[in-house]
Amino acid sequence: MATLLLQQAINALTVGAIYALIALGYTMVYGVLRLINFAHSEMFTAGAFVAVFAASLLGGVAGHPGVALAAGFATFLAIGFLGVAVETVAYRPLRGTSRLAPMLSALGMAVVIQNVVMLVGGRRPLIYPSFLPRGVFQIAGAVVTYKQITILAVALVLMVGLELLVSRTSLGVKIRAVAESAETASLVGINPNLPIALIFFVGPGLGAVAGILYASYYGVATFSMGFIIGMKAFTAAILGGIGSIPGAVLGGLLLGFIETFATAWMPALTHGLIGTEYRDIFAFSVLVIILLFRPAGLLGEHVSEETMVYKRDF
Amino acid sequence: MRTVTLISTAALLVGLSSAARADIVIGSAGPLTNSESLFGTTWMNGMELAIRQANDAGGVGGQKLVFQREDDGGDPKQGTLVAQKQCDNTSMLAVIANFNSGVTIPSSDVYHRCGMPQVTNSSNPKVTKAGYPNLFRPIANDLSQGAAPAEYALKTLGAKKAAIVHDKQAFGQGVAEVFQDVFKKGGGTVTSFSGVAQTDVDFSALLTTIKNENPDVIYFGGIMPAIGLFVKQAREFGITAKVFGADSAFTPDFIQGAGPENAEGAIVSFQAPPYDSSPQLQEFAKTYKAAFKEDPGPYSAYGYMEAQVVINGMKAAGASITRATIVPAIAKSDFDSIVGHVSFQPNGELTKPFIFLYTVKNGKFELLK
Amino acid sequence: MIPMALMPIAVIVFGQFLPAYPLRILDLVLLYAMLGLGLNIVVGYAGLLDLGYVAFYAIGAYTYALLASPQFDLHLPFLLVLLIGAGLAALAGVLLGIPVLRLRGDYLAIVTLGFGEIIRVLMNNLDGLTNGPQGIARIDEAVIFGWHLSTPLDYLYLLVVLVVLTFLFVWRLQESSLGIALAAVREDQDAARGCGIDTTGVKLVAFATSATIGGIGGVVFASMQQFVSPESFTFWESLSIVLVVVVGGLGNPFGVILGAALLVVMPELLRAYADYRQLLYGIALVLIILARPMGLIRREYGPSWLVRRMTRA
Amino acid sequence: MKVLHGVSLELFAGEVVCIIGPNGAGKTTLLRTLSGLCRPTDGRIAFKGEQVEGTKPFQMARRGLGHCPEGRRVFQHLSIEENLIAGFLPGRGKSRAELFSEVYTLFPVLGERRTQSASRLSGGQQQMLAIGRALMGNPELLLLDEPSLGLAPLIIHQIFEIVIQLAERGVSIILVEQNVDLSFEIADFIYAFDHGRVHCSGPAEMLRGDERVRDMYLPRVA
Amino acid sequence: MLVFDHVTKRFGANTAIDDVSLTIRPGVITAVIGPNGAGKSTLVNMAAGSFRTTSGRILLDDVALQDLPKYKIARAGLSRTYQNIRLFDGLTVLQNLEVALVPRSLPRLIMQAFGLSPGSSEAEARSDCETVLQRLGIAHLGERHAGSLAYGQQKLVELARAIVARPRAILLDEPAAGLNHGETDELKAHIQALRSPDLAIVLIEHDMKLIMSVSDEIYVMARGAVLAHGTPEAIRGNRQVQEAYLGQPGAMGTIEAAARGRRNRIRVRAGEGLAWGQP
Repeated sequence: MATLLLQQAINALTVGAIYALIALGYTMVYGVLRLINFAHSEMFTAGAFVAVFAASLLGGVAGHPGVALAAGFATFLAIGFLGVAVETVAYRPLRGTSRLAPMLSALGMAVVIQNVVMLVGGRRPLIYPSFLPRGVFQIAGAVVTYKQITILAVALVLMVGLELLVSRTSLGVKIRAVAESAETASLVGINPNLPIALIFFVGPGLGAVAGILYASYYGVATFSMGFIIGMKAFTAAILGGIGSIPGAVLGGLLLGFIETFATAWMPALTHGLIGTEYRDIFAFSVLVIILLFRPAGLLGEHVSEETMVYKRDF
Repeated sequence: MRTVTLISTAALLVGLSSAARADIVIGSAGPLTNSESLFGTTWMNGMELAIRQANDAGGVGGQKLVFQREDDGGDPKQGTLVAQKQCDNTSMLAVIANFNSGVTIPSSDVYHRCGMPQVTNSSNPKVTKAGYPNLFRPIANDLSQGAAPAEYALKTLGAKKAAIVHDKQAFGQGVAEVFQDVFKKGGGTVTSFSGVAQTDVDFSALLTTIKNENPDVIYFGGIMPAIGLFVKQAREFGITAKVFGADSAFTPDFIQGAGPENAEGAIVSFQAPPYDSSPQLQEFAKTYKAAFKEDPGPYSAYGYMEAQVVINGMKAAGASITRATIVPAIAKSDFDSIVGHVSFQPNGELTKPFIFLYTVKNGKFELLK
Repeated sequence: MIPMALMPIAVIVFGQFLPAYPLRILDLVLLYAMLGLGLNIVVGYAGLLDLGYVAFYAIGAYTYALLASPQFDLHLPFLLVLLIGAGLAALAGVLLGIPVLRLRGDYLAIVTLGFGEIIRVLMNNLDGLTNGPQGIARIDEAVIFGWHLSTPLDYLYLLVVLVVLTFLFVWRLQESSLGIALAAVREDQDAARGCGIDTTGVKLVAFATSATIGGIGGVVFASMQQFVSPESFTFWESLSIVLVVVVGGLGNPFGVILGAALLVVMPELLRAYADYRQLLYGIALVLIILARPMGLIRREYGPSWLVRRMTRA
Repeated sequence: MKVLHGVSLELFAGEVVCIIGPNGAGKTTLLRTLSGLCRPTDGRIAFKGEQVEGTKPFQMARRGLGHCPEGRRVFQHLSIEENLIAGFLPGRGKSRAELFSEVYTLFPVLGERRTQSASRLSGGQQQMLAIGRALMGNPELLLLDEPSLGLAPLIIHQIFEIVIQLAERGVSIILVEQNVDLSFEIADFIYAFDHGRVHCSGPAEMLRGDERVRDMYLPRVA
Repeated sequence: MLVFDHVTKRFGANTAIDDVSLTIRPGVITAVIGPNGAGKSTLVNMAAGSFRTTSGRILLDDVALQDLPKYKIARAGLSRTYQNIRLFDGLTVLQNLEVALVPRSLPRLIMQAFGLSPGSSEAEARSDCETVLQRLGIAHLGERHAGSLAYGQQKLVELARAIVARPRAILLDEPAAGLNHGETDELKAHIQALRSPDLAIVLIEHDMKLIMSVSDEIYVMARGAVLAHGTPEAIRGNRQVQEAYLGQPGAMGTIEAAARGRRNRIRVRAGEGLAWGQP
């Protein structure tokens, strides 16, 4: 029993870490521009495909950690630049119009990127070469793969790095200043386009890394895999309190745990009444319940009605 | 301003209706841009191959055949729109549509209204329930597809306990239910019958339960890439039960996706003999690869055969080739296709549905019976 | 007023000359126009983003599918089911609205999204009731006082009537005190509350009204298709209706109708490009939004504006 | 320095210029145009001898223009110190540490609470922070938009004392103010605005002495 | 009569309002002054229902407000203006006022929207709004969008919105902030015109000239408590109030002196005289 729990916890942690990495991209963009970046999920997919391409240029990833690392890094850069390009083309011209316009423009970009991936990368499920080391070891009877360990380590390093960047450096201060008011930030000498570009570089970059990890973990990538996982990662971001980086991490991990444990135990608890086919709604149900008690998510800042003038949402 | 809009919309709509006219047009509709688009495109490539060959051989009654692909996005609403569009196109004399049962059911209604000969690839038993005389299904429906593996498991393998998993989609759940019925009727025990979310990639929770049930066989009603992942994870969990899958797993992608060592021994049902089992199929695979620069997809041979059904029907329709004359001609189909013998019952189903079971051996599919 | 009254008549006359395929497209335009007008109450008037509108549409569709099909061998008359479907959708709107309407902005959006998904997954999983992924086939054609609706032209008549009624209703609503209250909620919820407006109450009314229209749309859809399955009620469908509203013009009924026309016709025009269809659709979408970020027709040029201009001229 | 948009005004280095006039007269717009937030439709702005119209706000800040916007607009989610860091501009002659200590000397209360969130400051302290944040760019010209808005009389006095101190150090100041009494006290030169035009202008003492100006802009004795 | 009865408000460990009791009588204008952070806004926000009281009661004509939701407080007859203007920017001025007159009962609203009840009350509401706008001299702005108005005009619209529903108590939160002298004088006239035997008026302001000239009674708050209470004359002379809030009478002098000292040291523009622009 304990072994089983431990095993499931390890699985949950792995899935959760991937969700968290993607959620970071949503939450960062949202924090600065209050934009639901629907195209982010496709950055995740594009990342997985681009990495394979990059690796093949480098001679394939089989058994060579250096190639995997280099390809991963190249993908991070490539998708980062893609993110910046998308921002420049599709979102920046819409800044200061309505809030829904950039959101739907993002939706359009999601369709575009997904179809480009489909046309270039092919419709066949891509049998994914593993970028991660193989092998397993056991902890207290639970099987842990090196893949899982690597995913956790990569996610942890990236998340801690990001948090330090945002909370400890003067660049981070600028990002947060722009997040609060781009206009005021520009008055004190901050070029608001730079932090925004940075956000649109780092967010998609992290999403791409998550794409590589995810595809390596499951061994397959399809051009349409982004949509549903993007939706879940966005849910995770909301769950943690959108705009908050620790919130995204917490939300992602929580979602991983909810899904894993609910699908594992729900059928037994309900005598098969609620089976694993309900997996997708466990997350949403928990989300609804949590938001009812904490309307701004777990770590979201509660905004008092009087200190912040909440004019038109959309 | 609004009158302008109205007029331009009018012009647009009228414009839409006057589609390209050609000698004889054969239409097709299936998923081309959504997550199932792999199946849709490779399926249609098969048809295109048959039509090209027919044209090279001089066409039908001296007329060239033109092939028109349409994307229904796997969406019933779009399916009916496409059906209507094809009906309105008077030079379109037959369609091969649709791929998804959920689309075929509403669209067959539209095709029926305009008397369009419709050859479908969707395998749900319900498709032919409406009893439309213009609808034909030259493939085994889910009843045979689910039954054959169940019988094999019971009789040949002597299995007693089966765990059944499906992906909560019309196709996957359909075949899984048939498997369940047949297996139970044959005296077997079904230890669990579970659905997974269609987009699932992580089956660890379910596999934990299945492992405890210790079944002799596992039937997975679903499509790639889910089935590949399922088999892979099952083996990683140390589950050694024989795994059965449906036709969509009949692709090298399945073996690659699961990993050859994991896929070894898995049994897959398919409505056609193997590509290397007959010279015709070998030839087909070669021609296909030459034409489309890729290996045929799981349904390419069906597409090829279904187009043949239509073309043969047209040839047999007599002097005036119209929708009305093609329908009875197709109903009288009686020929050997690359995948098996085609002849129809009055309800449009095959007289003798052909189904083959394959097993994975040394990383390749091998015919079981 | 007169040109506005002429429009539906023009559409009907126009419909007489159309072949069946464009007629079906026109039917879909009208159906989406109606759904858009309904969603617009929540998104355009009250400023609440509802990403799960398809749930109400699904409830309407399944109501008809269950009550007028061989599924349970019930064959209730169309108009009765229309009422039941509308009522159930309204009820769902209220039940969902009560807990979630105090959430703001994107939190509300994501919860409604979740609700939409929950409804879809339920439809997909409650096999005994909804027949699961197999869907419900051979649904009855609509019959209204002995008039059998079977051709696309029949549905054109029905849909024109429904769209006109919906249009008049939402226009009336926009101009009524309730409309003012909703506008206040949209502009500044807290200040509205400070003015004595029961914001949760009016939002609930808006939500339920919009759900009702969605439910009616669903009933019509089910009778038109004679088949329903969960595939028709995905998240993408919700987004499409949001697109109709936003691309057309938030808060403007004219805009919504125009948006529906554009977004239904555009993918049909792109059919010729087969594999590139979705890609081109995405590009077109981005370009349209970049060109008209506030929608095709802005909020202020609504029916009241038109009437004022006409009477002045 | 010049703004032409039906409006011309100039300011010499080290001067305190005050702009007064009713609401909607265009005073805030003027400041926003100066700092690049709005583009002049027509006309020219020169700063330190260079034409600057069309320059982006952040570039203006880097050229030595500090702007304390109306309503203070401190970064609520940042701590006091982070607000100051956000305002720091390198390469303007003073190091960050120097500027920190300058600001903390001017406003000791900010130094005491440096790690606290700016949202927890009172209105007067936020105004101080806004000025301090602008000073972190070591500006040569400081634009102050209604610094007395919503502040208690005592705090207003404190803030204006600081303004004078800044002027003493050679920072040029353009002040938009409703509090005409105070403006007249500390300004060297005054522009009175109305309907987007300069209604009258002149050295503060001269304006104060003028009957018509007093009638129009100074409060009647209550 | 609006009564704060031993009201306390804590935010976490912070006590913002400490056992404060105020009585605001109808027919008189009661000013509340005090340094920034003294708790004036907290008091207003509690009365209007934005914050809950930690303890104590707030009564409006014997109706306990402290536990009512915000909109019910408004319906009980308390209306307010905001420190930062909060108009409905996208609506016209008339619509802004109509919001305050929207029928209170939800069924009635629904009936109206469905066209089931005659729109007489809508017409009535409209004429009420027009009357109020006329009183404040902004009738000509009725069809303009509130967001497009100048600051001073917006302040007046907000005032109009607060009085159109005929409240029993009105809270004016820094109505003169950002107004110049001319506008402040105008505002003063409007506030004085509000005075009526059944309306309690609370004025929170920093503009001492306005306070002293318009109010009948003053409460001075500091650090969450009432520091002093009395007539304007009594408050002006109160030493504690001077120290905590007003500043020493000589404060103005020191600024003047500093400014003069500086001015003597710097170059005055040569040859500049008084210049008048073209009207």
